Amino acid sequence: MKLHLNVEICGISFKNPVIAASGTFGFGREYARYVDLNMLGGIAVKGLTLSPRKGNPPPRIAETPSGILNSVGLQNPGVDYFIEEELPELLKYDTRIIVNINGNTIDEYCRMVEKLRDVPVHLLELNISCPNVKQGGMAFGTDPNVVYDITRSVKAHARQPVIVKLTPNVTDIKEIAIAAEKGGADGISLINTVLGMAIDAKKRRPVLANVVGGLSGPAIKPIALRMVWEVSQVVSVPIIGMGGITTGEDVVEFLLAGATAVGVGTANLMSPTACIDILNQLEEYMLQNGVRDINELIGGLEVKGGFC
Amino acid sequence: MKLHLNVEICGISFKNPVIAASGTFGFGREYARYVDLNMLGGIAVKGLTLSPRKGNPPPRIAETPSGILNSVGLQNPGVDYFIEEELPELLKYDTRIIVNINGNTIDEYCRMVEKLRDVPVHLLELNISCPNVKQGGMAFGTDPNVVYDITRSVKAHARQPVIVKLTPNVTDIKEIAIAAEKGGADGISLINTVLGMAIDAKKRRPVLANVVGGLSGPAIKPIALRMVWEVSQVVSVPIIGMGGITTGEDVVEFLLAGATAVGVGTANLMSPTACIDILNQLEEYMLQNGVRDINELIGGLEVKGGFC
Amino acid sequence: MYKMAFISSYIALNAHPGQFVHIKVPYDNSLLLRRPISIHDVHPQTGRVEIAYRVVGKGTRILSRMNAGQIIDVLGPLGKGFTISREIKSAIVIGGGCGVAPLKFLVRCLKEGGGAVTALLGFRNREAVYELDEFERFSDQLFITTDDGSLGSKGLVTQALEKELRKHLPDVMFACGPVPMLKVVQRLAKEYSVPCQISLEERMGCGIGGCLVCSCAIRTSDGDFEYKRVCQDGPVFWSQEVLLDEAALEC
Amino acid sequence: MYKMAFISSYIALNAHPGQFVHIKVPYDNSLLLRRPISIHDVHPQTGRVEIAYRVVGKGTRILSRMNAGQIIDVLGPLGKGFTISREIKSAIVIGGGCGVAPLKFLVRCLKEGGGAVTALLGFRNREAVYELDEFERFSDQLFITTDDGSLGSKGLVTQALEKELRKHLPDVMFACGPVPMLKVVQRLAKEYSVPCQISLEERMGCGIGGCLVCSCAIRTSDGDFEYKRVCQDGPVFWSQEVLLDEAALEC
Ligand SMILES: Cc1cc2nc3c(=O)[nH]c(=O)nc-3n(C[C@H](O)[C@H](O)[C@H](O)COP(=O)(O)OP(=O)(O)OC[C@H]3O[C@@H](n4cnc5c(N)ncnc54)[C@H](O)[C@@H]3O)c2cc1C
Ligand SMILES: Cc1cc2nc3c(=O)[nH]c(=O)nc-3n(C[C@H](O)[C@H](O)[C@H](O)COP(=O)(O)OP(=O)(O)OC[C@H]3O[C@@H](n4cnc5c(N)ncnc54)[C@H](O)[C@@H]3O)c2cc1C
Ligand SMILES: Cc1cc2nc3c(=O)[nH]c(=O)nc-3n(C[C@H](O)[C@H](O)[C@H](O)COP(=O)(O)O)c2cc1C
Ligand SMILES: Cc1cc2nc3c(=O)[nH]c(=O)nc-3n(C[C@H](O)[C@H](O)[C@H](O)COP(=O)(O)O)c2cc1C
Ligand code: FES
Ligand code: FES
Repeated sequence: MKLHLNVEICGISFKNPVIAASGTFGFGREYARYVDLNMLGGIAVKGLTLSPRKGNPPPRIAETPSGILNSVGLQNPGVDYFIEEELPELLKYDTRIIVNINGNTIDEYCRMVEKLRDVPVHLLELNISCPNVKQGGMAFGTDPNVVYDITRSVKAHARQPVIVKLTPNVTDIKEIAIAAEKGGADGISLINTVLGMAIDAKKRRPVLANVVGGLSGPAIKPIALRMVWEVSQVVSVPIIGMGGITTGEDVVEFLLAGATAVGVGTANLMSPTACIDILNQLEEYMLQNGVRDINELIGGLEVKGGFC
Repeated sequence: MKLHLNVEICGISFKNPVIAASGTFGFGREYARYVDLNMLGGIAVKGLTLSPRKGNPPPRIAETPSGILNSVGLQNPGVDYFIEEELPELLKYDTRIIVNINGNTIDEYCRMVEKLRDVPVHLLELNISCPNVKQGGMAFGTDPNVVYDITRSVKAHARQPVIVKLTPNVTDIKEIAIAAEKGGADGISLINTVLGMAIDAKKRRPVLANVVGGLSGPAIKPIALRMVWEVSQVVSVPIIGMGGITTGEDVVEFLLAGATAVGVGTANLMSPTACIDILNQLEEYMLQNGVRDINELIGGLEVKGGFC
Repeated sequence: MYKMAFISSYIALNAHPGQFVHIKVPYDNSLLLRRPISIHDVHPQTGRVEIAYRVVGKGTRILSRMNAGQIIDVLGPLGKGFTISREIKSAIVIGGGCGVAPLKFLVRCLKEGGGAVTALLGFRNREAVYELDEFERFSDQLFITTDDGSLGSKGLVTQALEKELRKHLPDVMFACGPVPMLKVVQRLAKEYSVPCQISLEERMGCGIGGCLVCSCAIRTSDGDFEYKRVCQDGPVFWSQEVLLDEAALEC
Repeated sequence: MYKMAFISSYIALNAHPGQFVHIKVPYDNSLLLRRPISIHDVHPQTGRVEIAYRVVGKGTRILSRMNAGQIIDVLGPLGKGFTISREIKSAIVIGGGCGVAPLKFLVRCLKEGGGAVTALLGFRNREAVYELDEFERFSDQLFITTDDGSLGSKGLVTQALEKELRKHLPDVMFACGPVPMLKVVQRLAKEYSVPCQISLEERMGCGIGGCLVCSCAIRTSDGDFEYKRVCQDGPVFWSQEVLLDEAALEC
């Protein structure tokens, strides 16, 4: 059986729905020894800011039951460096490039988007959900009015389609997703990490130097699935679903819940070949379950009851 | 070394800080074969409503990585039955009894509290955070104004101290906790379950008949710890912390974060002796770390940096 | 099917047919819930307890890879098993697939109690059949059906049951298997007015009646229904009480 | 300390002293992160790779309970190891506690390269000492210190280092151990103007430079610092580059 894995997001064709999630895959280069980058649906690069950022002090990672907490704090070399030094490397591969952009102010987002206007990247991912920075980040992503404003402003400057990346740390994710769509978002990605904390009982200290961090990995998969499903009921733009994906079946679950493509994050830290392993398992699932075209799965959840 | 495990919540003395969490310990009776109930700090009984409730259709439980989802939907025999049939049994034991109350309307809460006025239970736990019911429940717990109103109204009718149980499914837990405290809450318990979903990839259906459910267990511990810590920074009433506690060290972590006592929920489903095992491990920790009085640990987290 | 035995004098001495044990999955701490598995048989003298199970997911896979001598955390015996007594002169026992597992213990006890036992066991195919000799030993009549006819007669076990009921009516029937099978058994029990006990499956938490997640719908006298606990009030119920449409259809 | 060996021709052939492997904790799927463990030594002919580690938490405990013949998922060799060459005529190697683990491989290579090696190893007590014969075999001089004097001289390994430096200055120093030890080594290297390489530890995610969680503070030419990756830019750095106060003090 010939499998069709191709999906389309905002008019851009992805050879398969598996995208390496931002912050867990460097600029791709770091993984090239382990993964044929040409096999990936796409790569979301490490979150960029207008100027280089040092990031937070170590320790920046803690292990929690079936999860991890990170507090990297957007360490990155800045958007100019990315365009000049990293992008040329990435462009050697036949995969879709998603640029994850972060600002302290709406103006910063817009200036970054300006810089990226004439650069051959495929999608812009507006990160308004980083829990590890003092300014901007998650604070933007929790207020529907701000989400609307920021999306609208960025869209006015952007040439590439704009995906808005949502934080799960909100009372009503639907409201936020609707605000992004109204603001002109071409797509929505979710979820970013859940704000959490780990404590060392013996030392009586937080494990992370930054005290709190972002929870990711399989532990949050049920939260992510619920939010993808909720959002898919209220928006019509495509969704990139993520949160705890480590197997091919996990991908299927997100597609059934309404995602058109998925992000794989923490799994890359567990094993550098994770994206490829997951892709293989996805094909295995399709073969075993007679799914010829992956698009059959998108939004294919059969829901009978439920009050939500 | 003689260990002092006694803690005080709202003027009521608990022989130790380990409380069986509501909904996971029946009415105590079910566990009496496995646990000497006299050894527990307290028992929070299954959530009660004014009239008996059938609950949701099965399946009501799903397993997720280091967590479980439940959608029991507050099945219970009603507050009158509890007072007449269950409470007399419970009163045979020397432990603190916490009655978890749930209403569809503020009036229902008040009427239940009226019924409990002259009944010898120690604390009332106002559950405004159940994710598994259509009316009331979590919907109450996500709006600070409603939290304030409901707490105030209930307090006007209550004779026993009132603990307000918060849902983690909010943007800002501090704001909700402050509203409860302003409304007159004598204490705060958190967290209830996180709204989540599980999907069966093969059957293309939700695992739970109710589609969504509440996530509990170790997976949510980092979220719970963060929220307990955040709330402890802004309120002065005592906190009962819970979410994913399965070991004595977990208890220590919650106390360090600012809780005065803890709830043990999902662990009871993993093993009926969980509360006692945890208590033993807690004593072991105290012995090994030279902690004579458990109260030394409460709020004892040493925080240097962190921006939150 | 995998068969596994462990030593627990407590369980071996106290178990009744139809009861189950609740097994903690070893090693993998990401799996929190115990797995309910019926007691296949016990040897009170040696403390040996047997279970028989199919590998369907992560938990049973890990169990199936355990080696002799390893330690396992088992809670039990749990639940309300089959109601049996020496008054039972003749019984029909119906099992489908891995629903056959608890019936070995039942059939042995019925036999030891002096009753005449007809066992009707249905399987997908020849490969799925197990413990035939054991059932032969303890039942007076044994009929096997397979979906594909690769062993015994081709067809459903409920067809064999109807044939049998047309021939003679037993004092009582006992059934364990998938819900569609139980539904037919339930209907036949009613049509032929034979008292019938069925064993249900539902996803479980505590296994001891405390968490209310393992519900099945049971008729109430006012024509309505209430949710009872499979783990504590069951897993065995009188068939006329159970609303099988409300029950999960997944098992 | 536990010593463990596994077979990987790839790692055995490609590893340099100071590099590490990143080990997936087997069985328990609730533990997501790999554990970084230094390469203790390799045998390129047989493909044998050795590690030596202390049990500090869940992951190392599970590793320590593995049996011969079981399979393990190992990523490596990773990181930038010690910079060594045949030009090195004399070297001092300083190890503290489980920081001794990577030094065996280093000392052997230095020796095989023809250098004179003085090894200074510090331990808590007699029980914590390990691999003495191996170090004796490959170093020209070996000094042991223990905190309680139960073996070798009583005191800190850095006191032995200062004594040694007063006697003669080596071409280069290599150190691995707890941060307080490294701080003293760093100061002494500066005072005595001896080039010095130190191996750092930090909590890791990917281990291959992609996630930026394993940061250590490295001086920049403008007097400021930047966070570099212990997994990829290290774990070995020139001591004068490293800002140890910014590094985690927990190890
Ligand atoms: C009272 C009772 C007795 C049983 N006796 C037997 C027996 O003797 N032999 C046998 O092969 N099977 C039996 N089952 C079914 C057995 O419990 C499941 O096959 C098993 O739990 C699957 O676990 P898993 O980890 O392999 O599957 P997974 O699908 O990974 O399990 C995920 C979760 O769903 C639960 N689950 C999945 N399927 C079932 C099911 N059919 N019933 C209840 N829970 C389920 C698991 O317990 C676990 O909590 C019995 C079930 C019940 C309720
Ligand atoms: C490059 C490098 C080489 C190392 N080489 C050795 C060695 O040869 N022998 C040895 O005994 N130890 C070594 N360590 C330390 C070793 O990695 C930790 O002791 C181990 O990860 C603890 O795991 P755990 O599950 O037992 O502890 P837990 O405390 O349960 O681990 C929880 C998490 O914290 C991390 N962690 C805990 N302590 C450390 C630490 N000191 N350094 C880095 N991460 C830590 C774990 O990897 C895990 O992600 C090395 C560390 C690094 C960075
Ligand atoms: C170490 C780490 C760094 C991350 N950095 C970023 C980032 O720079 N920008 C961003 O939008 N998301 C970032 N994320 C979030 C992930 O892209 C993803 O949304 C989240 O981790 C959930 O997916 P997962 O469970 O598969 O990891 C980061 C996550 C991790 C674990
Ligand atoms: C099966 C189940 C039923 C629950 N029922 C209730 C309830 O009736 N009232 C309530 O306030 N919380 C209820 N909870 C929430 C728990 O009391 C607790 O807040 C939550 O599970 C987090 O703690 P844990 O991770 O230790 O389980 C229930 C949880 C579970 C798992
Ligand atoms: S499994 Fe808890 S009540 Fe049945
Ligand atoms: S551990 Fe990922 S960059 Fe070092």
